[in-house]
Amino acid sequence: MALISLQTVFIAFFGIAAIGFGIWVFRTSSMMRSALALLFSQTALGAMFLAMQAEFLGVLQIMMMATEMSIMAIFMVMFMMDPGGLGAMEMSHQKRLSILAGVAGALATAGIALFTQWGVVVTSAPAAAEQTRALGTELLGRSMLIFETAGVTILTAMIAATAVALPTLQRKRNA
Amino acid sequence: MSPDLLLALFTGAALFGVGIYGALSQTNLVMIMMGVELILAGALVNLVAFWRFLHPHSYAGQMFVLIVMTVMALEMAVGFGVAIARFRARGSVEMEEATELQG
Amino acid sequence: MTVERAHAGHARAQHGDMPFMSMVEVTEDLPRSRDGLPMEWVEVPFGPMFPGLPGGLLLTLTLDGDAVAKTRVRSVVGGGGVLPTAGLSATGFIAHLEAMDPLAPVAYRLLACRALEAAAGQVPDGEIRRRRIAVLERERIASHLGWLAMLGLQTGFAWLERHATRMQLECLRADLPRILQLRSTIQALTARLVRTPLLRSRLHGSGIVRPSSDLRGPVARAAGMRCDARIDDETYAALAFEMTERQGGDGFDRLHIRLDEMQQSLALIQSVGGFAEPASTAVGSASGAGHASLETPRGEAQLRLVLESGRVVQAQLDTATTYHMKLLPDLLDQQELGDALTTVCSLDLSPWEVTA
Amino acid sequence: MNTLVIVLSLLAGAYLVAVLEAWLATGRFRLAAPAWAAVALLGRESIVPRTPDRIFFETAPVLLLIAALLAAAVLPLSPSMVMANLATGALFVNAALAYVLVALLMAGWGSDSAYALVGGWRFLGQVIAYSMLIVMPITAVAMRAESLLTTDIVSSQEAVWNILYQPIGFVLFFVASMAVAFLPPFDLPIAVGDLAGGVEAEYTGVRLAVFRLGRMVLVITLAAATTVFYLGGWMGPVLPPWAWSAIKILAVSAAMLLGGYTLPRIREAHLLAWCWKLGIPLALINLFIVGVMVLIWP
Repeated sequence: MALISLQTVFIAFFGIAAIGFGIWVFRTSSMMRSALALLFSQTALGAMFLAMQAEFLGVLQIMMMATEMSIMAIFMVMFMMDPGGLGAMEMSHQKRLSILAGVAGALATAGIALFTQWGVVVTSAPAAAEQTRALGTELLGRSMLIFETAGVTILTAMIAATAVALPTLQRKRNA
Repeated sequence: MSPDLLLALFTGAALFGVGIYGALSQTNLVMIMMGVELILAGALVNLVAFWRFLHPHSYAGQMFVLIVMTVMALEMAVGFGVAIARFRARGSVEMEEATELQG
Repeated sequence: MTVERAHAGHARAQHGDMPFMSMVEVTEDLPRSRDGLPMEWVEVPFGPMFPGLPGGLLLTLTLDGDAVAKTRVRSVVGGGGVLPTAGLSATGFIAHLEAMDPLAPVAYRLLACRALEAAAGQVPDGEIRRRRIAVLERERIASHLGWLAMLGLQTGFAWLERHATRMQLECLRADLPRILQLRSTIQALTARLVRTPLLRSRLHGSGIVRPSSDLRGPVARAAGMRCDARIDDETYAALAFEMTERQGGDGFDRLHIRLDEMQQSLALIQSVGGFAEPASTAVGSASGAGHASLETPRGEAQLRLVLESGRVVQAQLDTATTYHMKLLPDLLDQQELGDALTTVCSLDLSPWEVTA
Repeated sequence: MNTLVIVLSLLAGAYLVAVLEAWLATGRFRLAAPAWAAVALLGRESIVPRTPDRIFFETAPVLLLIAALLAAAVLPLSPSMVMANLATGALFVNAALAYVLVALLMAGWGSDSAYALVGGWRFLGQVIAYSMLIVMPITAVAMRAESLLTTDIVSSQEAVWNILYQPIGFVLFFVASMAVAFLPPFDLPIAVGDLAGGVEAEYTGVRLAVFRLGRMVLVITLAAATTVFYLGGWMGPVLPPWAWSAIKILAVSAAMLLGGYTLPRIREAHLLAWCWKLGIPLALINLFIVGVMVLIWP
């Protein structure tokens, strides 16, 4: 590679940022920091999508994750013994196994990525406006059924999750 | 071979590895969910990279990304539902203490 | 986080090298919220100088999330219960009582005068009594306007805060023609406040009190009790005074009562037609026991005193806020923080007059 | 060049909003009031709470400012005056506004004070309820324009402004904007009477100045968004386009501030109930009506 393009630089930068924040998630003992580190990891990913010229997906990722991870934060604080990370508690187990599995997983996927013949890389992508339009046509054309299924699934999951989380009638009577 | 594609795939691989480490090593349900989110994020990067560098004119790739984002939201909704129910019942979402299914 | 963590589970876990800390143990001693989730409770002080609460009131709320789980309340300025009894002269006693509550100085001055007169066996002239009432009613209007300003600050109703403050200042200095000019302004204010839908929804159903012997003044009257020191007073009876009353007992009813009372006080002032500040009473070297009661802006206050050769040797004061403060723990239980503070505000407490 | 002009006009707008807010608060119109307030804040010692989460505490005010500026970046003041005319502009506004929540959450947690913490969590509940009322009206607007480009959205209102075409959407968006900028009566996270400043309570000096500036820019940005999405953006007779934009934006922000001045703060429970039970169904109805209208009368 004689010339490293600006795109490459941006992809590398945001990729490294995403990985860095991803690792920080498990290295801080403050729950709020974990949740927001995950948020910034996902945001960096969104920025990386933008660098890869997937504008709609990038913006969507940035938008969705902000709210999603903020909700994550409130649950983290609720369900952790030590949300502020004051006690410096150990909250992990089977460390060696996990590290091994993580490294093995990463190496295996990286190896596959490296040794697969990916074929010709396309250098130019469609313009953003065209992409958005085409994605909309795709969603409401060929992939409509899949998308509708996803919509119904998420509705079902919402209702099911709410039902599970509500206190039972028995407990309500006791309270 | 373009460095861009490889860079993106390596990022995906690294996120996948970090996610696996998190999901396996953490004892708290919420932290485990964070690990799963990272694994899915790794998948997202790969999908976008494949769409951009291999098939930029086929939008099924972008479509797939949307589905994975939906799955992430689903995972959150169901995971937190379960977490609340479990915390109510046992006062804990620590996986070390979830031994009911142990043989 | 400033959250104090001193739970048994924690302490146990820090001894020795446990392989992992059990969350079950940590959470088992935590207090349970109403929804069954064990949660960390945080103790937060509100006051003594908190915007939207009467100054001098120290409210310590234990918050479970943003719901109030426990309430402790204390006045850091009140001390009226311990009146200096070591032989105060009549003038000194009146000045002392007047200075006690800066929120209602005239009412306490008048109360002291009346008790001293009762002890000395004097009966002031009817016109003087009527004019003193006019002064008391003027203070009532000012006090209610002050309360409205505080309500405006508490609920973030900037318009109300500004207008009520300005009107209160005007009212405090007003002579007879000026105060009668206030009439239309107060009417407009009443109409506007009753019409504001968000104010209604904010106060409606907040801090519902049921009739009980602990209630005084507007709070009692909003709950449907016929409780007013003025209905037994013949001077008021001569002025054709009618008590206002409402049934609901929530914050909105209290607002209504106070708005109505301002109109009523204006009518009383108009029919008296002049002011006479309660001056210091010449008791000479009289001896005896006196009792007086009077409707301050916050409710009935009673004063008993013993006079020995012109000096007050014993005095006992009984005020509305002392009772109302005791209501708070039950009233605020499980209310959302904002609602709880609005409830406190709607009771119109004066920490200065707290005895006990 | 364009960027510089827009940022400067945003700051000027924010200054005027601050003047207006001071006018409402004190009852006196003084053009220099915010400048003196800013000088006072900058000159004051910046006190840091006892044990803050330093990273969050320092980042939060800056993040608020950046989020507001980013959202403004895609909003056009005239056909050519836009920092970045993204193909996904309407969505980008949303994405940037989502970080207002993150900033307040960071400030709430980082301050290490119960008032700030409760304020931060309150805003979380508030925004989750209100973000749908931002997203769905914008969707309806984009449906009519058949584009996410903000300039296309303005041109789509050539015949009829969106405020007439989809009045429900306008009302929802306007109210939700006030909630996002935590203006009264939705100022729950910084309520003075409830939380003594809430999220802002622990900020002093320069940090508070940045926080306040961020909020003012946010108000202007949301007013600009309302103008672009519903009030025909730069369109208007006689005057040049940028002047129309400026007039409309200032009018909308004045309306936002005045609305809060004459109302008491809404109760949190009522806010959530009205939003979920009334707002979201209304937003869906709006989407449906606009969908039908786009088919019969584009």
